[in-house]
Amino acid sequence: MPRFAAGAVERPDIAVPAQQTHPLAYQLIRVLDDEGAAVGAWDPKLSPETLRRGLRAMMLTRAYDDRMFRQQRQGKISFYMKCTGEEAIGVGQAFALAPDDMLFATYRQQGLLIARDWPILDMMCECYSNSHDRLKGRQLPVLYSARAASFFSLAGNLGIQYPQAVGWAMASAIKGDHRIAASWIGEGSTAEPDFHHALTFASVYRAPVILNVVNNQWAISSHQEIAGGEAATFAARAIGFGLASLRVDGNDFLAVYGATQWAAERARANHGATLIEMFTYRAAPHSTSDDPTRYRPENEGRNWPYGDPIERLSRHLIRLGEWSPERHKQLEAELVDYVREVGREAESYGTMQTGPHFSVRTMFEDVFKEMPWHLRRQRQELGV
Amino acid sequence: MPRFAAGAVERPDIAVPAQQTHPLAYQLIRVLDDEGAAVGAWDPKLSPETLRRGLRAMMLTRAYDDRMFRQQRQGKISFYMKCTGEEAIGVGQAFALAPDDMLFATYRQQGLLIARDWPILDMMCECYSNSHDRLKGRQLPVLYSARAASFFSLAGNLGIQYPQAVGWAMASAIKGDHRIAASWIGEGSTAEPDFHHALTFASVYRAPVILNVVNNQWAISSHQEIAGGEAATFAARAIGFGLASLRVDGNDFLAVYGATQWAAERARANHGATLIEMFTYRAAPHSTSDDPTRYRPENEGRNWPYGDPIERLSRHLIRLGEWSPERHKQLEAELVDYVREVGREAESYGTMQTGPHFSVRTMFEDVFKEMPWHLRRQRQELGV
Amino acid sequence: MPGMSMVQALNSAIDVMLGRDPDVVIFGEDVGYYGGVFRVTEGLQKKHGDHRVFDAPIAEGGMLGTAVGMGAYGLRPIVEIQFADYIYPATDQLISAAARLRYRSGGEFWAPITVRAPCGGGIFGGQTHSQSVEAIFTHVCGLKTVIPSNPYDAKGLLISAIEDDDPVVFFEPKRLYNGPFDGHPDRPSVPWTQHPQSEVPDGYYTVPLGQAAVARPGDAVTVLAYGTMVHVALAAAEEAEIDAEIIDLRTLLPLDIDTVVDSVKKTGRCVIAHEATRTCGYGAELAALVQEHCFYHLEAPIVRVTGWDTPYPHIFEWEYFPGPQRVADGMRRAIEG
Amino acid sequence: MPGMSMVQALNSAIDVMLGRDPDVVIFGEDVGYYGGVFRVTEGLQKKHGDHRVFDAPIAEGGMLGTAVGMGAYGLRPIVEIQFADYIYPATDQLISAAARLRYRSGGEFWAPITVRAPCGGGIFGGQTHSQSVEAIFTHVCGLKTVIPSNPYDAKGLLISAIEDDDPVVFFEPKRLYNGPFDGHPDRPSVPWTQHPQSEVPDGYYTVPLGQAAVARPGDAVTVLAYGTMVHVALAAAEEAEIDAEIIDLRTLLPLDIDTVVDSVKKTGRCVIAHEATRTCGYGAELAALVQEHCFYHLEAPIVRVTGWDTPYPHIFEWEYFPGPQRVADGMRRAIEG
Ligand SMILES: Cc1ncc(C[n+]2csc(CCOP(=O)(O)OP(=O)(O)O)c2C)c(N)n1
Ligand SMILES: Cc1ncc(C[n+]2csc(CCOP(=O)(O)OP(=O)(O)O)c2C)c(N)n1
Ligand SMILES: [Mg+2]
Ligand SMILES: [Mg+2]
Repeated sequence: MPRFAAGAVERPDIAVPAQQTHPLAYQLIRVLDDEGAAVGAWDPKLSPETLRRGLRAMMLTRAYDDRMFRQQRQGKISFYMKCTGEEAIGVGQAFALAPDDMLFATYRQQGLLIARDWPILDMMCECYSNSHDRLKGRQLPVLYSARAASFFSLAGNLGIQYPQAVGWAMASAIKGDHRIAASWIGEGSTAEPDFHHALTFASVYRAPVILNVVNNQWAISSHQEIAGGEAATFAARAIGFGLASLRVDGNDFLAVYGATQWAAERARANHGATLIEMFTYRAAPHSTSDDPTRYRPENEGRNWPYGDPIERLSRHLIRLGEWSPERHKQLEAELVDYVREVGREAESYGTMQTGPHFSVRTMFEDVFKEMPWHLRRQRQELGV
Repeated sequence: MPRFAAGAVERPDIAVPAQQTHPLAYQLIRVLDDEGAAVGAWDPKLSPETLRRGLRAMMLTRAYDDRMFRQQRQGKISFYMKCTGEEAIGVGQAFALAPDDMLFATYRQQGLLIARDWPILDMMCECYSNSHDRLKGRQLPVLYSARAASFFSLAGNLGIQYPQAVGWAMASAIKGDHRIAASWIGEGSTAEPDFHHALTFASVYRAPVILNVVNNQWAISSHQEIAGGEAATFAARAIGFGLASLRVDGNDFLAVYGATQWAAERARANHGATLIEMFTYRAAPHSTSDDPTRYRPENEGRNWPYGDPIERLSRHLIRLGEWSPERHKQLEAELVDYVREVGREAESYGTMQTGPHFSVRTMFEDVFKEMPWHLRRQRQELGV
Repeated sequence: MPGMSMVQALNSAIDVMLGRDPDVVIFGEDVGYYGGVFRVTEGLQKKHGDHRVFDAPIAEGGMLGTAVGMGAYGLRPIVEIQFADYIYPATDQLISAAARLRYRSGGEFWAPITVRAPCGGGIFGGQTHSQSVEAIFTHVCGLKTVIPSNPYDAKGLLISAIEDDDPVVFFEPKRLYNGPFDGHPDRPSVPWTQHPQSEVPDGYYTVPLGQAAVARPGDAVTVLAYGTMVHVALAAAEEAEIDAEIIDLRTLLPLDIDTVVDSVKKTGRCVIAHEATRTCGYGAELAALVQEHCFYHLEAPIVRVTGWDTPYPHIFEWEYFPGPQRVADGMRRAIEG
Repeated sequence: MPGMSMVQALNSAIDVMLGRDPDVVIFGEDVGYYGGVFRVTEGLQKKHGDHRVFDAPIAEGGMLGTAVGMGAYGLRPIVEIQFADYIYPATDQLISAAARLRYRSGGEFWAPITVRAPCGGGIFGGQTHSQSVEAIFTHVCGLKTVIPSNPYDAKGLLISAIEDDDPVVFFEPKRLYNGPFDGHPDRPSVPWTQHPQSEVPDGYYTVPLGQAAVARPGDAVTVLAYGTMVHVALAAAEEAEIDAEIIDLRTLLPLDIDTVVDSVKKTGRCVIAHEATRTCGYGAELAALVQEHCFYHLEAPIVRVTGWDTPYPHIFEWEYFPGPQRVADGMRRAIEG
């Protein structure tokens, strides 16, 4: 049962002192109600066209995830992580930000790239570590980097992107640039020091940055209480640093968009950083290495009171008369086909097991800008 | 001008949910008013005898500091750090805690040891690194260790003691022990990750610990705003972790005692940890290596609105008819003599420059419990 | 004496110690209810209670920080770092606190902590699930560093580490968790049960820290190895038909210098093999020590066969890994001079 | 060309770079208004503004984390760590982020960061103001490590480091800040002005990374040193009247291997001197490399003269420090074999 009603939370002016947002850390910004209507002050009032684009990006993200997850099961990639149930976050936030705002994400915001129309072909090639992988086979699947999409290189190390986003934003401010930064962290990873550093530096330097905590309830097998989520909300972490705080229904595309837009305008107008807790649910296993039946109640996902973000947005569009169950089905099928087709092209450039890959010589490149003597000799030693 | 009046802050029950203490993070618990009267609910109602003992310990701390500071100027020790103006914190808190509660302090709570009647002779020998230095000449002056006083070994590394206190408290809870832990950190050092770790673990494991932030306004040359102190109080850092929070006039012996007693009872009764911001002022330079005239306004200290902790407690006792300016003067003189006398004894065991010190052989001991071969050979190589 | 995998042997060591010593606790990410991502703590929370075996917030530094405090109280905490690659946030507490505590307090306080972490590559884990970071810790005075190569040693060494009153960093080659691995990824994997060193007593026993083992006696060349590389070196010797003496160091610090020196004095030749990056790796220290102690016995330069000085690349795992071929080449170079 | 101390030379390097390149910024604890506890940034905030030169919260990891982000933006941040002993909280961002960024992003992003930190003992700073931690970083692929020994090099190397597109860890021997120090604490201290290497141009110039200097040519034995130990080795050679060739490495990574190898091939003997603890110190790598490259030219074991494997003890500073006497003994051992 939803504990928080849609439309109930007031929307302060973007220039409000941070302190006045602190009560919002204990509420939940929701726009889409149970009937699929958009209600309240946080409704960003998007055009049906934008809504359909958002829906499509979320559905493409899910179709992409589904295929890649299966590719791992078939041994074609070594590893995969889905964001099922969390698509509104990556997609909704990318839509609300400017295309050149810089994104410091985790492995669970592939929706950001897809919403920015980054080719899934490129993403697939990274997962296959094949001959078209721009990362030259160096990274685990899903650890994308896409400078041209203003998407910072993903790290396997939890949390380390968070203060980096703040540093990027500080640099933007130093240079008088209009661009802002945004970063994401899982609720489990808020325990890492980088979370603390990001909040401290964002507060002290009034950095134009949006700091998102994606609270999907689980960190592998650890419930969010192990990160201190029962004692206080994650949004409340902002209070001690005097940062603005919002807590948002992360399965509500419109709420996600509205809150992000607010925080982006606030940052761009130099009123400082906002911490947003995106309250959501990890519907999928943690990764392909994980078996959630070992640690979480079987029905928890099904009983999740905030629903599925794709269904909810679809229902809203249908209610507006801008969409239909048939069109939904059809789009779903189209996207499955599309992903399959792109997948075939990607596979034609190689898979993990079969190759072709980048040349082994490249293993020694990019450690430094110029290769020092000891790496040259090691390359010779390997005979490549 | 004091912004917060004495006696104005209400005192919740020790079993209150942490959330209900959060408004206190923005107030200031004060007991002694400008006339030296003890007012309000936080007055611990101590006996005149206890108050006089407290006063004496604070005055001894100051006399000790003064002598040791001068010893450094005379080249007899390499370094020194005073806690002038902050004596009420170490002394008042030690008085409010049980003698076997474990203390994880910084270099600025020598008052804890003095209040626990730890011999200043022992402390001096540490500063001289002489033949009676139980730390065998290994540590910088002021980095004491006194297991027998339940005082944990001081580190030069800012912040690292903070999660250690939480771990000690977790262990105490695991063992069903009645003892609690307390730790201190400077406001500047709250930016370190250990602060975040301590709050997170204290919250998640409901550790019986008191976490104090000593906000003396300065971290060497950096004003507390560089640690994020302008955007929010340091006490407010507790809010995001659902920990109890108090903000206390750290120059008010009674307020310090009362707040610490509250937090100790709360922890001992298993209601969880409390973060206490001790609001005070570093009246002295950071250390003997520092020259504060280079970075802070000349009159700042003189104009400090919360007064001097020793003067304030003395005035209170005088007002109670339990003390007099003459007795104060006399005690002051006695303590100076006492410190001088102990100082002479300490010097008779050696000073930094003249020795005697511990044997050089001991340099290779205690790296491990048992000395491995490579250290034995290195000792031989040195020929000792 | 059932055949145990390395995971089972480690689990058994912790189980035995939780049972024997009420001061032993273990915690880490996913360690409690779930039993660890590599299942090393499976069943232990149920058996010993959630006050002894528990989940930690994702904060490696916080784990070490609290462990130091627990150690000061009198517990013997075991901390699991989910991957050695994620130990860096814990370095300050490990180096500045745990390793220095006994010294700086004049022996008043100490940190009887065991830090366990899976290390090494071979599972397509990419650069953040494959690192071998031992040399950072062997450089730190006050820390002991252990890396076992088989179930029997793993259990006996882990019990010694837990009982040790100094902080011990205990790296577990994850590629050996479920079977010995000789460096041939193309061959079918072998379970531990077929290996003699999977004969592990159920109860308490120790393998002392600071003692190496001769994994294979030989006369032609000494190979100094640890962890996975012991098996790789054995395969290399066999395949290249070289009569190598292969020493499994087991403890890197304190090193069993006598076993090393005796062997090199006998063979006059030395190969050092590790998975970690070469420059300033533990092999550098071994090379320095060997030439210091055996200079006049050495007949050829000491050869290092190691991981390259690059991150562990996802797809070129086997080009990065110093496999039997490279070790055999190293032996030949050491023999031919 | 006035005589500059090392502090002044470093200040000048930063000043010149702040003036030349609008993307250069510098921050750290007490770095802004105050000008740094060692005064290296004195006057720079006033001159270049508090957007370019600023104080940081006491969070070494936060500084590195934000610096990586600034670098990704396009700035060239310089981070001052107040003492090298306090660099550990920054290791994760330095190793996992800065050092790996170019590699893991396929060259899309990089971290053109310079991390400055005073290192070494000699000022009675005790174990947390005296450490030499270079070997932790020379083990990390993707980092460059620099340690200057005099004002001229300090300025030229620091400018090179700032201009370098890879992350550089730049350690400054604090005992050399205000004068050369030959390891005789009992003798009166000498200011830099009396030393030829204090002749420092006011403007821009570079000393390239990766090139060693021969501090003293000689034939009897090669001494590999850096930072303070260069001066100690010079004193040792003079006092013991040994015709040593003393090489000032200047950059530890990438190492100038040719200069090292040429010298050892010439002398046939080698001493390695550093202040850091011995085991797995940078000297281990030097010893390994020298024996790899010069085995057939070596006439005696390579000798390491280093700090002991203990924390830097407050009162036994000079028993810990590898002074001229110990270096001279090392040379004799290397010569006598
Ligand atoms: C520094 C570090 N420690 C541990 C890990 C191992 N690890 C990978 S994902 C994960 C759980 C993260 O949970 P959360 O932050 O909630 O993000 P989510 O997976 O739910 O999106 C852990 C512990 C890691 N990658 N990095
Ligand atoms: C990890 C670490 N970083 C930096 C320092 C250097 N340092 C010593 S004291 C100090 C200022 C501390 O200020 P604060 O925490 O406010 O404590 P106070 O001195 O005011 O009591 C600094 C930066 C250190 N000792 N440890
Ligand atoms: Mg999560
Ligand atoms: Mg302070």
